[in-house]
Amino acid sequence: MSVYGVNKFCRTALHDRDVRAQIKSDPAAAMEKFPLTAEEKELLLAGDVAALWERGASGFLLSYLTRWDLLGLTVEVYSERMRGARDWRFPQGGVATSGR
Amino acid sequence: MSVYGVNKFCRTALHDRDVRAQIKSDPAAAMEKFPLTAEEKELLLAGDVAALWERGASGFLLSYLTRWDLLGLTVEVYSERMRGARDWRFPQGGVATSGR
Amino acid sequence: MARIVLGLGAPHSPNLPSVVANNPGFVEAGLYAELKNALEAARADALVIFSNDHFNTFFLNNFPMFAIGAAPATAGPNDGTPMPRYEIPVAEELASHIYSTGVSSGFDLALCQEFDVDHAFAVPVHFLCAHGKLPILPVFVNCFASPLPLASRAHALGRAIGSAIRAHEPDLRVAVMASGSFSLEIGGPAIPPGERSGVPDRAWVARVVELMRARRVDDLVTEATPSQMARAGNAGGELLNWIAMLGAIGDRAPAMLAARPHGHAFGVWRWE
Amino acid sequence: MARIVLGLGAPHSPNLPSVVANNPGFVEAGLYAELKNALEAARADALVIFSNDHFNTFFLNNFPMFAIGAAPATAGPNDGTPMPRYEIPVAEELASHIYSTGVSSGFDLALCQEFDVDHAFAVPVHFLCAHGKLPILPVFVNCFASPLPLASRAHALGRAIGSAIRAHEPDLRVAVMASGSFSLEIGGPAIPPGERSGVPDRAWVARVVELMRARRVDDLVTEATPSQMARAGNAGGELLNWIAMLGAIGDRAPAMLAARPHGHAFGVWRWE
Ligand SMILES: [Fe+3]
Ligand SMILES: [Fe+3]
Repeated sequence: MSVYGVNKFCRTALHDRDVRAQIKSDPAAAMEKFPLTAEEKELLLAGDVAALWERGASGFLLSYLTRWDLLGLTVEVYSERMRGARDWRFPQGGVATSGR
Repeated sequence: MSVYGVNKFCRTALHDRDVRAQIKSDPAAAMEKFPLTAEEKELLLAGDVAALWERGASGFLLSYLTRWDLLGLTVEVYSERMRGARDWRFPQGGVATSGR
Repeated sequence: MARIVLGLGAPHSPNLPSVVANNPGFVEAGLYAELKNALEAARADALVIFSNDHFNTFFLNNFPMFAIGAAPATAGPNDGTPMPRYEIPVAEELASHIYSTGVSSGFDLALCQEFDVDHAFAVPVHFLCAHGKLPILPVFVNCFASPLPLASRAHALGRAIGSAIRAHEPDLRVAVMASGSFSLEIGGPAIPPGERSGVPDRAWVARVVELMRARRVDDLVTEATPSQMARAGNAGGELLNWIAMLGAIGDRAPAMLAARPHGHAFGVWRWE
Repeated sequence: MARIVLGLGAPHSPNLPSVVANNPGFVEAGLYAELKNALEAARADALVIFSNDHFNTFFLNNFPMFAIGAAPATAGPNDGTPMPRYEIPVAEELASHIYSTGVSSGFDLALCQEFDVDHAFAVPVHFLCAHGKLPILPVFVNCFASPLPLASRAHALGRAIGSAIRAHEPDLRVAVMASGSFSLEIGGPAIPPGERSGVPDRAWVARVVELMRARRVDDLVTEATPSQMARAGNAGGELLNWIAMLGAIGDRAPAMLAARPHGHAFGVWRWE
């Protein structure tokens, strides 16, 4: 389901305390509950928020992860990585899907 | 929450097998889970589908109850009662709320 | 560029799969088979289905007027309809294109990136593409939660979706379908004695068929007032799905249009 | 007949309640107090709030473009914002009237008869009507799920809601509010080093304020293109709430409009 799954993962981290705890303790297992591609799981585990953003995931939702330093993402780490995203000047709005 | 609560009660009877079983075994207790007014609870317990419809509840959703003869509503009983609803010729569409 | 190669219309009554399974000679079985043949002959790459949720996919906590399903796949039925359960591929890229184009044309669409479907979509899939190889594109039209969209608005949505399909770059062949009744009351006061549902306005069914046969879609839109649709029963708004489909395919006469005594009809629009 | 007696605009930053609690002399505290005074002076019977969910009330499985909250009450925040939790009465009857009128005017609104709200509504309630005696009427505008509604469409929605209010029979005094930023990036590539959010386009904030002060709403609608709003950050679309509010109150100059360095502003429109 791609991109949507990443967004759902981040949103659930905010709304479901059990899922959040599992992301802390066993992130790979937590991801099994979401419709993520193998690549998305790898990028999430690596905390590569720029690459996820480039594929269409929401920066707003990704940055929830910093609220609990999930997946190693402190605000400092997050900011440095996200600022490294490529080709991001003035992105405009189609629907973010697997195809984006 | 009125009317909305009646619609939600009927919809949940279809979608949640546990709630459905409780409506069979202890309808008054099952109703406590829904935002129903005292009058709505009484009318539901009495199976007075015409009065509920007159207050704005959906006939389509109410008639789910006949699928399991809930609240004494066989198709025959339901049909006879609903056909007795008053002032129903060509109802037109505002939002069905407590105020309707 | 993509183009629309076929229009279809059919009912989605939840008892149809089991009735047809038990009575293969049932008239509805033959009519659905005719539509299936037309769809296969059209070699469609995707099937847009205008249909309506019955409070199963959505509820009144967030009930959309028009919603586009733009996910890789869907599944259904989600409402206990006695029939096989299907995993159904969705034409996600086309759906996203239609969604974006619709929004930029001033339609206030809801976006559904994860959803299942009830009998309104599962029954057509059962009869037309149970093989699971044809991606569908669900367009949800509110035909049940009062107030319904105006017929003129449903028609304009269909026109906008037709334009969006024709502006889609990939060279796809797209079939467009409507599903729903013209007159049907389910559980409301207009049901017949001893029954849960009935057809309160057969004259309206005949009139709808007459106008469609005569290509008088503008008159159909004008005559399909909120009060006329309400008079046709609490599922009478399902006509809006057909009106939207006719907006998408444009001004054409049906190659086949057969009304049935149950308040619905089967139709094929073909021009190639 | 009901009438609109006041327009307001303010941010809803989730840190504001705690910041103000700890620093009562904070500028934002004074500005919100000024709005509260204006609201009390206007003796409003209901407060329409144009604001936007942040994927808390809704998600992408069914994300509405525009939704009307028509329930007896709501509650919030539902997103863990550090602030008191409120039970908030909703002007259900007016909301239902606005919903029906909007649909019959060709707006494809989603209907929400049971919902809670996130900081986008809870923060304004905290500062303006925490006493719980003023019913609100939430109008959800999609400012986050791409693609956003066109500025012209948001403005037209506001106009339609303004007309609907003025056509509502009960003799109500209605205040109308917008909440949101003009330029704000949260978690996207335009954030500053070491931060989670920032203001990427201060020139645009100044331009928005200039156009509002000059009553040049049509120019604002024209200049608030999808690319300009994207340049203003991934929360830059929250300007749409203000554009809708201006549609509702009509062509008026603000009595007060104060831009803040955080990409947002406070405003009061008053004419009595
Ligand atoms: Fe149906
Ligand atoms: Fe916001």
